[in-house]
Amino acid sequence: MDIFLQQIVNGLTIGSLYALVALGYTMVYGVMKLINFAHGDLVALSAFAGLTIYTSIFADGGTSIIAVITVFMFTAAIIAVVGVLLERLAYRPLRTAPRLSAVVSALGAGLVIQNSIMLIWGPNMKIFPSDLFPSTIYDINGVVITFTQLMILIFSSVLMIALYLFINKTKIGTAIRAVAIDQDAAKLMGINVNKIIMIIFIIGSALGAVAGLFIGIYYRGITFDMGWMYGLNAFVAAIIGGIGNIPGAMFGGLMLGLFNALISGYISSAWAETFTFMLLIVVLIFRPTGILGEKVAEKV
Amino acid sequence: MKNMLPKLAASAAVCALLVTAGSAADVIKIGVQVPITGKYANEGQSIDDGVKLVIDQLNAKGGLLGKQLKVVTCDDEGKAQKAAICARKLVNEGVLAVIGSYTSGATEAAQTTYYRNKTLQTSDGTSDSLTKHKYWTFFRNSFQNSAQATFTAKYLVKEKGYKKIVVISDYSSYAVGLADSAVKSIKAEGGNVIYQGKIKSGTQNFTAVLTKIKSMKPDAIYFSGYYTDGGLIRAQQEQLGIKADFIGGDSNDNPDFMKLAGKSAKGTLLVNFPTPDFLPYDAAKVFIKDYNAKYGKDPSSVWALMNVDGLNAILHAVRKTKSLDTKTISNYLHALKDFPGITGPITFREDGERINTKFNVYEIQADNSYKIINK
Amino acid sequence: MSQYLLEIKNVSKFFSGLTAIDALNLKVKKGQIYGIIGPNGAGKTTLFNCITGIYTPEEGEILWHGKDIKGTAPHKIAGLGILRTFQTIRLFAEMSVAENIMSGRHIKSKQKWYNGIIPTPAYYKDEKYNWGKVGEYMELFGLSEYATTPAGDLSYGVQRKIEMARALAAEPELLILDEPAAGLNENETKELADIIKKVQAMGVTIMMIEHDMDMIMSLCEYMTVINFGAWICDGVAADVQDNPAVIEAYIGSEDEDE
Amino acid sequence: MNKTTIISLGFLLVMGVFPFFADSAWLAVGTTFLVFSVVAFSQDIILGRAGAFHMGHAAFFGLGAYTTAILNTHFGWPILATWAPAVIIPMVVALITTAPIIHLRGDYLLVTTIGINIIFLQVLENDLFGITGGPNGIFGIDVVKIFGYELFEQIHMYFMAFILLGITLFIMKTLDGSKFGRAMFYINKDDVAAQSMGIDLRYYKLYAFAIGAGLAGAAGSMFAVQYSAVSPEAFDVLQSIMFFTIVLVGGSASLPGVLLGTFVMFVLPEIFREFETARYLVFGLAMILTMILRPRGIWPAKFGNIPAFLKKGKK
Repeated sequence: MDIFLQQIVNGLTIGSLYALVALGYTMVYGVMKLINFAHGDLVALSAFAGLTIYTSIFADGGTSIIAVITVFMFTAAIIAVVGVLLERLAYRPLRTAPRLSAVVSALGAGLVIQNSIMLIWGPNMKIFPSDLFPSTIYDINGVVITFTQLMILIFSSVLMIALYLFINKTKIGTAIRAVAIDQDAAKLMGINVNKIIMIIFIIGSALGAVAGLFIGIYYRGITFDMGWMYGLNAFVAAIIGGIGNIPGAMFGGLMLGLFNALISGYISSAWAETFTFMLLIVVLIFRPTGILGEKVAEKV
Repeated sequence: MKNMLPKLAASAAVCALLVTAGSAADVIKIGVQVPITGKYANEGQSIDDGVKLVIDQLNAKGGLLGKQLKVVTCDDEGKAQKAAICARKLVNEGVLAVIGSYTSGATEAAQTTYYRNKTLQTSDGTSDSLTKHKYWTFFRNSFQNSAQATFTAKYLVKEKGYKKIVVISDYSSYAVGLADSAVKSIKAEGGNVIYQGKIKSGTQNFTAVLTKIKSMKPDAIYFSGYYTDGGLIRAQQEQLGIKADFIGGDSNDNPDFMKLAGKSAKGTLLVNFPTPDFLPYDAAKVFIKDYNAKYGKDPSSVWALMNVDGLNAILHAVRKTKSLDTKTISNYLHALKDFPGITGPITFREDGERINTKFNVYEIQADNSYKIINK
Repeated sequence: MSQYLLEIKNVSKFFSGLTAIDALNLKVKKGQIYGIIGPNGAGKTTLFNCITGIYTPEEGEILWHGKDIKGTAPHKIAGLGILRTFQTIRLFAEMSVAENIMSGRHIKSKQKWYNGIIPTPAYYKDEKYNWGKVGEYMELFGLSEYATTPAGDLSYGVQRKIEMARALAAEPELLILDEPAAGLNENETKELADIIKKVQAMGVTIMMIEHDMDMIMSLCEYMTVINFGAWICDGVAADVQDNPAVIEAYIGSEDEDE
Repeated sequence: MNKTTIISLGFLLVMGVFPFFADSAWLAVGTTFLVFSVVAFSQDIILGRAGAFHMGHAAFFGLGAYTTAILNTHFGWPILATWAPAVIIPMVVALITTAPIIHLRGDYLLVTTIGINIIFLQVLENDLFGITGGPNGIFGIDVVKIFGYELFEQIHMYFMAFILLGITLFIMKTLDGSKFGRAMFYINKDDVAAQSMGIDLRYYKLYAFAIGAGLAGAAGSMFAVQYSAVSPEAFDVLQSIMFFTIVLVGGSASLPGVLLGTFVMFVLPEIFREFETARYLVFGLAMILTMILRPRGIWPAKFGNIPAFLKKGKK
């Protein structure tokens, strides 16, 4: 039983990281109907940027809560700016172009970010210091959870709840939802669509940055090409949950994390990805727009 | 039509130019086929740097047989398909010998081309199958997987007396090969492998597999893959409270292993070919010093040194035979006994295998230094 | 065999609780021009979508030559000889006019499954025959000069004609027109009416939704008025025009024109 | 002769004389270019014509390669005999795997086809049934033997690939001039209208996948023979993304466009090999710029492929 619970803890940790990244995909998709293939690489970029900020500002000052918070704030801000630039330069000129052109542009942007990381930080794995968070380990009846894991779980839940409230209870949130449903109508209602899209990219990128930093702190080793893997998993999570749907992304991320952990733990880790995509296909066969996605009837 | 033809004609012209470009006979060309980009880029770049260092030094001293040497590098990205293209390209450049590649897969994909075109090749690839063809052009400058596996198995079963051994690898041909032969050897030694698993390199989260392993209560975990995963496995193993010794294969021997594993690195056992620090060869220390002086860092691992040894052996053979005929050089190399390389004495077997390589088991100390603990 | 070409029997269609069509009945005779009128949102297009298989009604029967075709896939409906146009023009905008009309020949083409890769003499003959047919329909609708022009580049009126030519190229028994005069000027409307009569003369039965009352009244031999998905009345033009329920339905919805 | 035919013939002429000017390394690049063009065309049938967002094409390409490799090395079939299965097996697998998901729209189909590719890769890596050679792949694939001759030289490979491309172009031309090719375009441009014209969406999308997979399988078989080796990494998702991008950068459903796309995405990086690390950065920028400046590709498709006798009236 403790082995099972341990797998649940493992799954939820990685699942919350997927969920944070998935939110970035789903928000952009909801508004622009575009798979932002560069999002995973933004996540990777945030880990590298965060590491550089940490080592340059707090070179030998050791760690403090302030140091960690500063790193998170700075990194999130930088990645948000990159995200906005990404939209301005690579996506906005293509808003009226065929949908697939924007997909290629996104793939190209991912390549640019990934290779910029490689040129700036080099092809080698970079390693986060192990003392950003205390290395405390809590053992509850044989189920082990580290301080970092706990932080990941708590922080991502807080961020997700905050985002949910922001989208559903504030004026900007309402505007975002309006733009997601019908851009033209929203424009007629006086909503500045460009501003909304900018906000989407700021929030999505900042959440991705938080995920990237957590990945760095938790797993320590970061590589320039790691964005692809996290991106793909998070994207699958967003689709399983129902792309465009914010609670869907959260649900999808957690579900995928759990599913992966249980498959790897009880069936075979060698076939984990196969099972992931089987799950995706099964979900889509029964719910073509994802578990929490709404059914869209096409107007004829 | 109007736009298409000139473009294609231009590309054909570019190709034609490239044909005529490289055929000057007054330089000796040495090919380097390594991953300059991609996952193994740092190893590939380090090998390339190492080769260039040796060649530069030699050129400064007047070259070889009165000729200057030139390095031609081709990036195979660690992929078989690109390796095949590189092989043709280097053969075409008229290189005397090729250093590389770093990965066994890319080496094997290029091997036949070099053999057919009588071009010497020396690689650090450890996959057993590399010497299976008995090509006279091929020389392994490292060691065979199965030799390491036999040594490891003996050590785990006989010296340490482990009762429940878990073997993990990633999907790379090298790691799977090493894990498979390790399992075979452990069984042959009468040991008990309770689980053999695979992890996907780079996924970073190995807790699912480790949690499963935890329930089996092993006393040793042997990992045959690379340090980038090994360090994390070690760290996550300790987080999950799995009380088993961690034994890493040769590719875990990298300073980054310690950084990734953090405090958990202490007590980890690594099996490898003797690293330069532990060899009484001044040549190794001189090489590392020179390398550091030129590039401002140490070689990324022992593999660069292995390849440089392969290169040195070939250069030595050229010097002794005063010949640029590859068959003559090959014959000389096959007869060579205990050539003093920077990674130890070099002797090649008939099939190009480097023999009599010794292995050590290191225990990582609290200060991240190594201590040899095998008898 | 039924004397009616198409019979709608007690058909109901619901959208998440809303009743779009409410137990509707109507019968179309062969050779008729049959009008469906009613205010916006009355369920006319939904009815057409039910007939053409895009929606499956929850209740009732749709009889084609006396056989129930409810729930048949749209492409099979076309195969049965029921072709349609759309309220919002749905042409293959980037493709040439000729290629658009050629899509109507799809179900008439006799190419075998392997003809997508291997050409045979029969394949060349079939291609030639069908392109010839396309030429005839372009001639009929006065579209020949636009043969290579992308359909999306042409005026609204011409696009309407292309859409009708495309449907007609499939040699339908029943042609369903969803507001064919919408967006056309007076001249174009008149031209359209002539074309519809010509089509009828070719032996094609026509069902149409139209808001242009003059056109409906002059063209349609019989019509059904619906509102909120339900039957209001049916009859010949004169009967319907004088029916108080019809007048009420129209007055009750001021914003009939969008 | 229409323009497409002239372009095709001109291209075939250039490619026909190319090997007499190139050295063996460039001949290898040229051969791979031909093979990849075939794969790109087969991707274009699915993506550019039928409009199915398909990002897993490397799986069908790899399936053809592995079919030849396995039948030849494990079962001793001569290469010639493996050609038919290398076409048919990818076709059948494409039909079986895409049938349950063919109704999915746009991006949903895209991600599930990525899934097909990833599952295929995992089958290879896990060495299912012990015949795929695991992560090593399979080495030592034979050469084509015909009438007692062994076609092992690079130039033989080149011309075999050249013939394959010729066959592919012929098939593309036939397809475009048939009701099947047109049905795919109709579905692509407006699936609701296409249905109402009696076109069975499912049938024609599956038809596109089957033909596409079959051609990709043929190219895969050629690829395996050319390198005498197959290994999983040549058929990973990044490879699929490359085929996907080739079509869109070149110009979907455009014969010269797809050839240009293959040239730009595959041959140019080979030419700029010297730039090593920076080249993919430039590459990414070029992808963005191409899409911004030419959203429909470098050489977009032109419609109006109709018989001459209908082209009267204004030009």
